[in-house]
Amino acid sequence: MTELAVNLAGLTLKNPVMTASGTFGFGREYAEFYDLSLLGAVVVKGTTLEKKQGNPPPRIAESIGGMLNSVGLQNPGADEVIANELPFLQQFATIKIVNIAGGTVEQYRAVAEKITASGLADALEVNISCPNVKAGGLAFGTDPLAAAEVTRAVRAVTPLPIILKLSPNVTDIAPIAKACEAEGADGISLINTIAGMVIDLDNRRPFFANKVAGMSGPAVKPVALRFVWQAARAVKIPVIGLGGIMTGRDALEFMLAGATAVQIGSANFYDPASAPRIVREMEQWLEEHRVKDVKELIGALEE
Amino acid sequence: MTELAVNLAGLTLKNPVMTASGTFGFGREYAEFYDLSLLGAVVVKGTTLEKKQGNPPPRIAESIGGMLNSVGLQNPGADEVIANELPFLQQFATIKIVNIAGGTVEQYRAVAEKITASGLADALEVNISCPNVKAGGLAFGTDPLAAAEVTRAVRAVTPLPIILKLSPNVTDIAPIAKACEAEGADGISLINTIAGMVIDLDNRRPFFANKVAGMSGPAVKPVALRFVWQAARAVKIPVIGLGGIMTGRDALEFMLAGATAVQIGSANFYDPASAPRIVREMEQWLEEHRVKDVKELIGALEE
Amino acid sequence: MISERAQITLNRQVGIDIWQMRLQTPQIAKAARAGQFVMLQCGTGLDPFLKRPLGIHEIAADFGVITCVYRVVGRGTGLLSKLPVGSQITVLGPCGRPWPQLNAAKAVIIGGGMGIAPLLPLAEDLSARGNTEIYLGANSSDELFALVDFAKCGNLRVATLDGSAGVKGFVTELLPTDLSATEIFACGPLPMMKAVAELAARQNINCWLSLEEHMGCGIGTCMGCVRPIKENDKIVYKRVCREGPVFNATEVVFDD
Amino acid sequence: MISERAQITLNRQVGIDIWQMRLQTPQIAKAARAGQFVMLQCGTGLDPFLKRPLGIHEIAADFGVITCVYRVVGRGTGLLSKLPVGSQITVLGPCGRPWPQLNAAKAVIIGGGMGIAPLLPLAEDLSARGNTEIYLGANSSDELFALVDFAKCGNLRVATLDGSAGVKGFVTELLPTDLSATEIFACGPLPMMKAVAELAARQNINCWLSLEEHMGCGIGTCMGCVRPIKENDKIVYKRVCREGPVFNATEVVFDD
Ligand SMILES: Cc1cc2nc3c(=O)[nH]c(=O)nc-3n(C[C@H](O)[C@H](O)[C@H](O)COP(=O)(O)OP(=O)(O)OC[C@H]3O[C@@H](n4cnc5c(N)ncnc54)[C@H](O)[C@@H]3O)c2cc1C
Ligand SMILES: Cc1cc2nc3c(=O)[nH]c(=O)nc-3n(C[C@H](O)[C@H](O)[C@H](O)COP(=O)(O)OP(=O)(O)OC[C@H]3O[C@@H](n4cnc5c(N)ncnc54)[C@H](O)[C@@H]3O)c2cc1C
Ligand SMILES: Cc1cc2nc3c(=O)[nH]c(=O)nc-3n(C[C@H](O)[C@H](O)[C@H](O)COP(=O)(O)O)c2cc1C
Ligand SMILES: Cc1cc2nc3c(=O)[nH]c(=O)nc-3n(C[C@H](O)[C@H](O)[C@H](O)COP(=O)(O)O)c2cc1C
Ligand code: FES
Ligand code: FES
Repeated sequence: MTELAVNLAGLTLKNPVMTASGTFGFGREYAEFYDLSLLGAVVVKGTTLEKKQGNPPPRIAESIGGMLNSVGLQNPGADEVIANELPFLQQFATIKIVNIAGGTVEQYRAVAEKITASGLADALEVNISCPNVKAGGLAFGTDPLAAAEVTRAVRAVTPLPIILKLSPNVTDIAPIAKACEAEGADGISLINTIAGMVIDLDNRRPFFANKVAGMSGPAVKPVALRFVWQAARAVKIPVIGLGGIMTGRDALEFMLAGATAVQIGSANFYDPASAPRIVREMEQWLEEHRVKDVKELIGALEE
Repeated sequence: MTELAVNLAGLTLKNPVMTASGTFGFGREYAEFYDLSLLGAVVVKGTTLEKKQGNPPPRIAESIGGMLNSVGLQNPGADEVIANELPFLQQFATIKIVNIAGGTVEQYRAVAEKITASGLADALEVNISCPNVKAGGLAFGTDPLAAAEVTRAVRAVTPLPIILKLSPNVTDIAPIAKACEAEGADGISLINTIAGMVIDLDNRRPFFANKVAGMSGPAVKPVALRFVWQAARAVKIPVIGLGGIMTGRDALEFMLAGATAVQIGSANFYDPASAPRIVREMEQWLEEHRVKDVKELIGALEE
Repeated sequence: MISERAQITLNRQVGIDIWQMRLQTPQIAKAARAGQFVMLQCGTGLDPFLKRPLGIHEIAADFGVITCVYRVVGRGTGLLSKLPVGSQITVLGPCGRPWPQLNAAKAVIIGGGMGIAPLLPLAEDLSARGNTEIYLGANSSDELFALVDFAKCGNLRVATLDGSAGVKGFVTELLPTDLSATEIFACGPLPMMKAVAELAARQNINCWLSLEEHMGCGIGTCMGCVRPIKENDKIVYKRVCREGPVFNATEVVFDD
Repeated sequence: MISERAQITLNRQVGIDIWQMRLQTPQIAKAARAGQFVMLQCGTGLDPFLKRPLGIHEIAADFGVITCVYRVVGRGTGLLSKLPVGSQITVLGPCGRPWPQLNAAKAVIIGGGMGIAPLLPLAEDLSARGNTEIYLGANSSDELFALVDFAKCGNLRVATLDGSAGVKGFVTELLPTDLSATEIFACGPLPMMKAVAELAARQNINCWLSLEEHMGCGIGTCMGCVRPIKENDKIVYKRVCREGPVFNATEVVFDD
């Protein structure tokens, strides 16, 4: 028997595989393909205080080995999510994590409070890759001070474990990861999407109304691995690795780089049963290599 | 007749297509496939003051939609390059650009001086993505002050046009591009490779001795386009766009984003005749769309 | 919804840039209903990364087979057309909601361009029920397909822009001033569907349109494929892959 | 050096995880010499991005055909094995330097594992010239191939680790204490080649080894495929794709 369970900020995940926010809705659609109880955790779509209508279409473009999205956080708002979406997930024996986002520190605080009060979430993932209105549209996650401020605000209003989700669009991840740790983050997850642009040549205009969109998918894996490795060396709190994971081998590579758990994002679009398949593939690799406990691999890169 | 010529820092390129440093050697091998005079310019392998042995193998890994390299600037040194490599290129009616690199500002200055004195280069491309020994291994190109210092040093010793080649591993490209412009750069080129990591799972170690390597190829195109667009908005000097260009359409997209010329890198490995094919494809698109002069497209993105 | 590894058993050119592909997808063929679509992987590796949405053109549940008809417009469909018979690709489906066919006593079907493809299973379903008028249009006869199949299902009339088949002009020009139908089903370019929607509104006929949008997942999770849709006097973004692709014409916003 | 679009005319399994592929590459077939290799695209789109280096196993210039024999070890070769006959892929070649065959009056050929593949054209060339001893080894008989072809070219002896064909043991254990050869040509796992190089050095026989390294371009421009090579008492990095893949055994550094 291979031990797959990992501990994450006080939570026990039956295995290290979680879904990535925004690629899994609120779980309903994938529940048509498999039992969500097979997963270590489910992270739901980014939830904001108020309903968000999102960006105008088109919202999706393909790139080589990946994709870009400009969904703009369309979601029904915290109240609706609590009333109509999170209850559905309670039937599954998996950790439920709500990803939250905001345009101001106050919004982060308020949505964290609401989700906590609902009692329907086991943890919060705080997406700080959103544009910071005050800082002229730069993401909170690109500045250690802004990242610290959001962490502090959310920390103050919730006893739930909080995971800060970091942006890869930075020169150096270490100071940002450390700032979150210092303000009481229980974990960090990375990477969010990489800022990229798609151009509609024939019409001579940016493909997306927002011009810059977020790239994800297997194309970004080497960049994600590098950030996870750098972040894991910078902090002591657990790191959740994601970015381009398609297979069990990919997932285990992230764990070697220092991740305690992993998230499956765009792979869900490539193969809707990716997440449970990746659990199986991880288990199989561990058995073949006679590794009794997946935790042995966390950060076990020989350098 | 479609006009393909562009002006770049006082040089006239017969078309906007150049080769990217490190993907084209010194031109010999590709000359077996086509006449190098078909190209707007040739940029040769990164040249350092002294011979450089480079990193131990393996040096190449594949990623989805791209590749990573850790060549470590293996090159025979400026004297050898001048004596044995650059003379070969003189038979071709194309602009010759020597890409230079160094570990200290002094090395940049010295190699720029040597190449200039040889009279065999039409311009210098200054790769500031090399680790800066003094700044603890961070690349010169990740800090506006260091970028300015290298630009100033090279500017002081050469009358040739100098193009500063920038790194994409930064939060904000604008201040770096502006710093180069302020110190007299005649142009900037970007992107160099994106820092990434490959893990050899079965042996539980980093695939590359250097751990972090440089990612390139079509997978990086959206990121490159975004940086080129951001840089072109920040400076008035010409921008040379590269990163994942595989087709004439890709090249024209970079021009819409603000590039005056483009470079073909990893595509050379996918198809050795990529560069002249891309020239043809650009011309064909321009004809089909009744664009008389390719210069009309530079920065012509409708926003 | 099923994700199935499918063998390509036919992949042939049936018009200028138009190809037909037959896929061995027993489970999807069994579940598929007229108006639904599939998401097709267009290559062997991870490029193209996203699947392409294609309407289901024929459903042969007994043989475990579906076919799609597709126009080569870009990289994905270009690569698809080069896959030889014997290749295996992943197919996800059946996606989206089928055409609603409750009151279709006298139905009118209007297809333009590649919008013709997903209308055949509908025409077949309706042919059993009653009187179906079918109007198909394309740029030229080289881009028309499946005419024999459609002709078996109802009264078929055809228009082409260059006059190479049927009447010269737009398919909408074929329509009689008084359609006297209970239901209209249309799929095609947006301007065509807009004209149809206006005509349906004028004549007070229930009208259904099948929309397109760029897709990520095809199953409703990515929020990528939304179109602006009217709902109680408000305009909200709804997912073409889940709430669509078929929408009632009165809900559709044409000028976003 | 040629980059050619090639049709796959055969792609069949010939052993456990071992496949043979026949490619229609008229220009490369004409130019290829024993010991050279090709770079093969392993899919239809841009993934896999890099081509895979494979030794040329058969050259039929008159028919415009080459074949490769490959082991499925990872993604690229895995995808390659799934390409059906009729698929088109790009092939770059012939790459690298051929085996030098100047003094091969009495030649010994030693192949281990997949290293057997690129030795066949050499064996054929040498069979015309004189006395050739051929020693091939593999883990088991399921991994041996082309034995009939080799047997036509000289005196063939075989070893397998599990004893399922020929002598049980390593191929190097087959070698007589005194080879009395003018030239040794070897390709296989590094430990095998190291043993062969030592033996050649002891007996003062000219020995050639074919090396492998991860490759970017296959033509000498990326500096990606270097191996440490002895040159005038110094160790320098040389390109396997250009100065190799065949190196003299005295140049090769085994413990880097
Ligand atoms: C529900 C639905 C059913 C469809 N049915 C058919 C059909 O039966 N036959 C047919 O020929 N075409 C159909 N289409 C359109 C078809 O999906 C596109 O032509 C195809 O995706 C183009 O892919 P490409 O890679 O060749 O083009 P590219 O332009 O290179 O594609 C780039 C990206 O944009 C997307 N894209 C481009 N055009 C469209 C489009 N019109 N709709 C959605 N995504 C697009 C692609 O899927 C891909 O992700 C349908 C679209 C939808 C949404
Ligand atoms: C000159 C030369 C001739 C060769 N001839 C043959 C042959 O005739 N038959 C055969 O079965 N194999 C041969 N090989 C080895 C073959 O190239 C690899 O097995 C193959 O590249 C593995 O690809 P993959 O995608 O399946 O494996 P992966 O491990 O998934 O490949 C990942 C990357 O590493 C590279 N790589 C992995 N292993 C090797 C290797 N041993 N050598 C070089 N690159 C590697 C791949 O090309 C790819 O870029 C040869 C290698 C070289 C250099
Ligand atoms: C369509 C889409 C929507 C996303 N929405 C969110 C979101 O709401 N909140 C968030 O934190 N990340 C969001 N992400 C980012 C993913 O959670 C993940 O960080 C990123 O896609 C990288 O992982 P991947 O390469 O495995 O997809 C979204 C990604 C995609 C593709
Ligand atoms: C094998 C290899 C070697 C490279 N060597 C250099 C170099 O010496 N100097 C340099 O400025 N850039 C070097 N680069 C970076 C490329 O010039 C280019 O910036 C990068 O590959 C992105 O372009 P691409 O995606 O088109 O390859 C190298 C890239 C590769 C793949
Ligand atoms: S394509 Fe993902 S929600 Fe419709
Ligand atoms: S593979 Fe590029 S130099 Fe050998």
